[in-house]
Amino acid sequence: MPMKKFINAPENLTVELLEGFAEAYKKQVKLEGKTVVRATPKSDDKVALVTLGGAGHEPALSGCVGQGSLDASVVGDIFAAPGAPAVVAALEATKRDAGTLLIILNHAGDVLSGEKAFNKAVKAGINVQKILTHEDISAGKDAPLEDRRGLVGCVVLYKIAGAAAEAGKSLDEVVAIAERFNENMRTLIVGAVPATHPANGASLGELADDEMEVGMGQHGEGGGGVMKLASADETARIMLDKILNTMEVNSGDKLFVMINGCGATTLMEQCIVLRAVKNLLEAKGIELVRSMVGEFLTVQEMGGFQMCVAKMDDELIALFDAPCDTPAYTVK
Amino acid sequence: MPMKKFINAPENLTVELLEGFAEAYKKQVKLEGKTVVRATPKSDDKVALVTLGGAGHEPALSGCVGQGSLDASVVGDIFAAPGAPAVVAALEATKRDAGTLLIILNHAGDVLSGEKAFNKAVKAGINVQKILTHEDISAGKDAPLEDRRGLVGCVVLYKIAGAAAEAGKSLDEVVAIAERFNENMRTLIVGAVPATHPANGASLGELADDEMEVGMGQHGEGGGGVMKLASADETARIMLDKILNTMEVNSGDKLFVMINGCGATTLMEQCIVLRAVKNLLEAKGIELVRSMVGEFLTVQEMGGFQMCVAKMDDELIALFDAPCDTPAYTVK
Amino acid sequence: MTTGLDYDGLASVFRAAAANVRSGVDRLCELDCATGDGDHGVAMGRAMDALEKGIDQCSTTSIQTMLEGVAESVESIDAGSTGPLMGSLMEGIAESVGDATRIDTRLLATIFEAGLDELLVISKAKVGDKTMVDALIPAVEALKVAAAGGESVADALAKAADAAEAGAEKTKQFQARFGRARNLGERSIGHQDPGATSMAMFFRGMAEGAASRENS
Amino acid sequence: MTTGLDYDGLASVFRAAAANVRSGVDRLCELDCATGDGDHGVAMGRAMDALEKGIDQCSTTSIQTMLEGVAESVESIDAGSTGPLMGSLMEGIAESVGDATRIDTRLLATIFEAGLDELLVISKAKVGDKTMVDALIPAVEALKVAAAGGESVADALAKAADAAEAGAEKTKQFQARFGRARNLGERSIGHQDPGATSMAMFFRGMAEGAASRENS
Ligand SMILES: Nc1ncnc2c1ncn2[C@@H]1O[C@H](COP(=O)(O)OP(=O)(O)O)[C@@H](O)[C@H]1O
Ligand SMILES: Nc1ncnc2c1ncn2[C@@H]1O[C@H](COP(=O)(O)OP(=O)(O)O)[C@@H](O)[C@H]1O
Ligand SMILES: [Mg+2]
Ligand SMILES: [Mg+2]
Ligand SMILES: [Mg+2]
Ligand SMILES: [Mg+2]
Repeated sequence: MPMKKFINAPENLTVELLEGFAEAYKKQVKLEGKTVVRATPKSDDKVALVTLGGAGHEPALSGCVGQGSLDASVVGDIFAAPGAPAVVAALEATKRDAGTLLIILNHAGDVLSGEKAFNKAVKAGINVQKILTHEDISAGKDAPLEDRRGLVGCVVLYKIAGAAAEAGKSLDEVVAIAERFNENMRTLIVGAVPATHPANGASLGELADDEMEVGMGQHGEGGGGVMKLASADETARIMLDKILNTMEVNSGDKLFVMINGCGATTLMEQCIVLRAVKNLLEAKGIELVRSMVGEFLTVQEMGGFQMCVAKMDDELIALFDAPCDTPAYTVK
Repeated sequence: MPMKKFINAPENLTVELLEGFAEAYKKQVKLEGKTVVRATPKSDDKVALVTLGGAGHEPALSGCVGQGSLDASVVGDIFAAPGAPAVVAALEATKRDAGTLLIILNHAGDVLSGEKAFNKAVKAGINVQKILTHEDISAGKDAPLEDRRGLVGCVVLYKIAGAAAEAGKSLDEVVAIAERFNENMRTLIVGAVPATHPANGASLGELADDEMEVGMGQHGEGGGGVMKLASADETARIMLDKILNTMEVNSGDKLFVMINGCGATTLMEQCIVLRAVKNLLEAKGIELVRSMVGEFLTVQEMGGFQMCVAKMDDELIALFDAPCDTPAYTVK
Repeated sequence: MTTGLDYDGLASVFRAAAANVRSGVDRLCELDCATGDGDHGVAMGRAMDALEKGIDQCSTTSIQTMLEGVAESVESIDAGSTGPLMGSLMEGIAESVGDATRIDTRLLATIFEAGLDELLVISKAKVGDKTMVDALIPAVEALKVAAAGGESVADALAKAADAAEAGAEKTKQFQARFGRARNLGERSIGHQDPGATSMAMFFRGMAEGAASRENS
Repeated sequence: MTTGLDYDGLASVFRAAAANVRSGVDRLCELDCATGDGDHGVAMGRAMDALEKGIDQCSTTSIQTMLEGVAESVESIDAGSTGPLMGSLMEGIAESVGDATRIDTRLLATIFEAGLDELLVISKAKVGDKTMVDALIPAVEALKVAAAGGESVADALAKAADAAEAGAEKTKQFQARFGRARNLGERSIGHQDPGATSMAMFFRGMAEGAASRENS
């Protein structure tokens, strides 16, 4: 089947997307080359947050640029990390005494570019620290780091670290908070309908008409368990159980839960899943203290969702509640 | 192909969806029966805004409830208007001296229920006025009212009228502003991939693998022109031309443009389309003064988008820019 | 032979109508798929459930109270066009029945005419517009003729059902001017209107209910 | 027979490598479809474009300046893993070439070894991990042996290409430990690694370029 997407020449996808994105959200962001930065930069005495990653996951990652979250998102190409020089340039541009936190998602290309850029920035005397998100638990709790991919949890981490930076915390403090949330969070993806690569029409993954995969990679790389399609309640239970099995959660604990639609799965379904999660947690005496539902990190028109769960403490909750103003998420 | 949706028993769809929705957005909204109302009601001296409509279009219509927009959204069932009594009850509940504006979208069931409820409310002595949105131009500029359906423009009208109400304007003033925007706006839908009815798995509409329909109805009722799939730039040009043909727009005028994804069409594509619109307008010397891009009113996982264009004046722009806090759209 | 329907008689005739409509839910959805959004069977099924709920929940033996309850219940369903239309029909019927304890053919014609009038307040459809009105108007006409001729309720309803079915059949030739089918324009010609079809089934069910009562 | 490659010779050998890799873009994408995300051909195509752009844009006749430009250009592509890996390889080469005006077999072995070392700083892969390193390490070894044996640049590169191809072939037996293929676990066995394959094509192209220069 031919691709049914509204695009122009595939080689211009990323640039055209970014131009339209910057126009649509010009109150919040602007474009510098292929790097999305805040329309109104943060003051120099506050820690800057920089991230990098491929396009095709809109609104993420660039949708998290804005007041109370990221300062810069260095964009590569569709599903492809940017080269290190662009990341170094972004770190140069946001350079400040307060320091910069570089947030890297655990995907091969992102890590290679990110680490390379980090090393160069350090050599160039920039005050920068880095953090690697790796909350995918599809490979199990004790899987080696390489198997724990960075998924949608980064969106929440940006927001929490961003709020800490906005509050004037030092780089070390921002890093400590980001690391705490990073260690607290877990994500699992269920896929039901594979996406289409927008540049060449290739189908990303394969699933039979009655199958879903719990633990599917972000781009359908697989690695999870293929099973028969289940109801919303049953799917929520399977995923929540797997996630809670990797955490120490006790009655009375407070959990954040995000249901992130991958593209074609409707907000209707996401809400029905959140309801199921709430009921399951309630039965265990665990408080669903905050939640996010919607499309934050998509994979084109993939059917499925990511469930991200994190243990919260009062400081993390306060940072989560702090105002922010980004294309993907605004808190008044 | 079996339906690949994460749902439970189809007969519980709407109720479960609303429960999850109210949980996800509890800072902004709460549930009263099947009516979504503001978590913190507006003060009594301000005009209230009430709307009604079927579910399955999330985040709309209930996603527009909150500060600076709607006060209540009376929800029916999937794609089915609520009965009149629930609408009357919502009008009773929001009753106030300042008065209430009932906003009805031009769809058979909504109009029948809405008018009936309106008549009963008037008989019961409630100070209420009504407005009918009907911005679909797929049937042509001079088509009878019945052919001009109410599409995504309602989302913007809620926001503008809501800002006027929040500013303390009288009911007559709010109605006048809403009517002005209502007359100014035009919408056209292009469909490429039909949606699946979530309760029964039926496909809503039919399109060949290389076809799209410009002027497709909100639920695939059809009535537009089926044509070969076109590029983003070409599709934008076709739709914008059709829309501008029904308006009096001159060089120097200021236009609002919304690109609303129907479900499966990605934000990437929506941004690319907005870019195309901006370039087309620029060539005509028309200013793209404000825009909205994203999924505001969806039809499940339908592929396609709505293009809504409205001529703006300074007052409408200021009202559009005013703060609001709703699940679907927040302005800080 | 008793003349007309008492409280129980009216209730059982309505239940028979509900049963007959319910037997056609799938067919009604299929008809609505062709010209609308495929849910008319679901909507009518809900309307019939609501109708019976209205009867079940009536705690008096007053026909008027029962009909008011039915009207309110039918009106309250969330079912697109069908709720307000069928709700208005039942409202008009309830408002015009007065304190009657027995409904003869003359009163039957009167209350259905009042129901039709109430429906037309919101419907705005005329005969030939390819809506449920295309079945309802001939059915009401038939009731009036039967009342003038002094026929029994069962006979009157049988003739109303015949007329409604003929009206529904004719909608195939029409181009839709209301509801979702309208947007199809000429493409709607050739398809039978789901609303007219369910209206005919409603009358056929009432007729069968009345006949089996008279024969029992 | 000249000993080694001067500025133009090196440029033409690199261009031949780029041409050879480009001829395999579709095959590389197919290989990456099996174990990754299907874009390695696109990524290597971009890397080769960048390599040639680096050569084109060099305005001096200094080999070092040309190589630095190539490294910067390759590193700058937005192409997932390939950009940083190929970029590091070229960086190591550029940094170790010094002010040489001619590259003999010994220097060739030295700079490729430095390139490998630079790549390994970020790669962390070992032989047997099913990556481009499985082709690159044997190729560099072959260059070193050839240098010790006093062979010509063309002969050395031919042997390096043979070794790289053998290394790429062997990746079929391995389970992936890096890149996207890693998540496939045992399912990755049986498939040839795209990165190792493109690396072998790169050496084969260089060898052919050097041979045709020697014969001309
Ligand atoms: N204005 C109207 N007057 C009379 N009948 C109407 C009108 N609009 C729609 N109908 C009837 O309603 C039927 C469709 O009902 P239904 O499918 O339940 O509603 P919806 O169109 O909201 O999905 C049509 O077949 C037609 O008979
Ligand atoms: N850490 C690594 N070290 C060496 N080579 C690697 C590493 N990670 C990936 N590769 C190579 O990269 C190739 C995939 O390249 P490419 O498809 O361009 O990148 P991506 O995985 O980002 O899509 C793999 O076949 C492998 O040879
Ligand atoms: Mg890739
Ligand atoms: Mg309907
Ligand atoms: Mg219908
Ligand atoms: Mg790849």
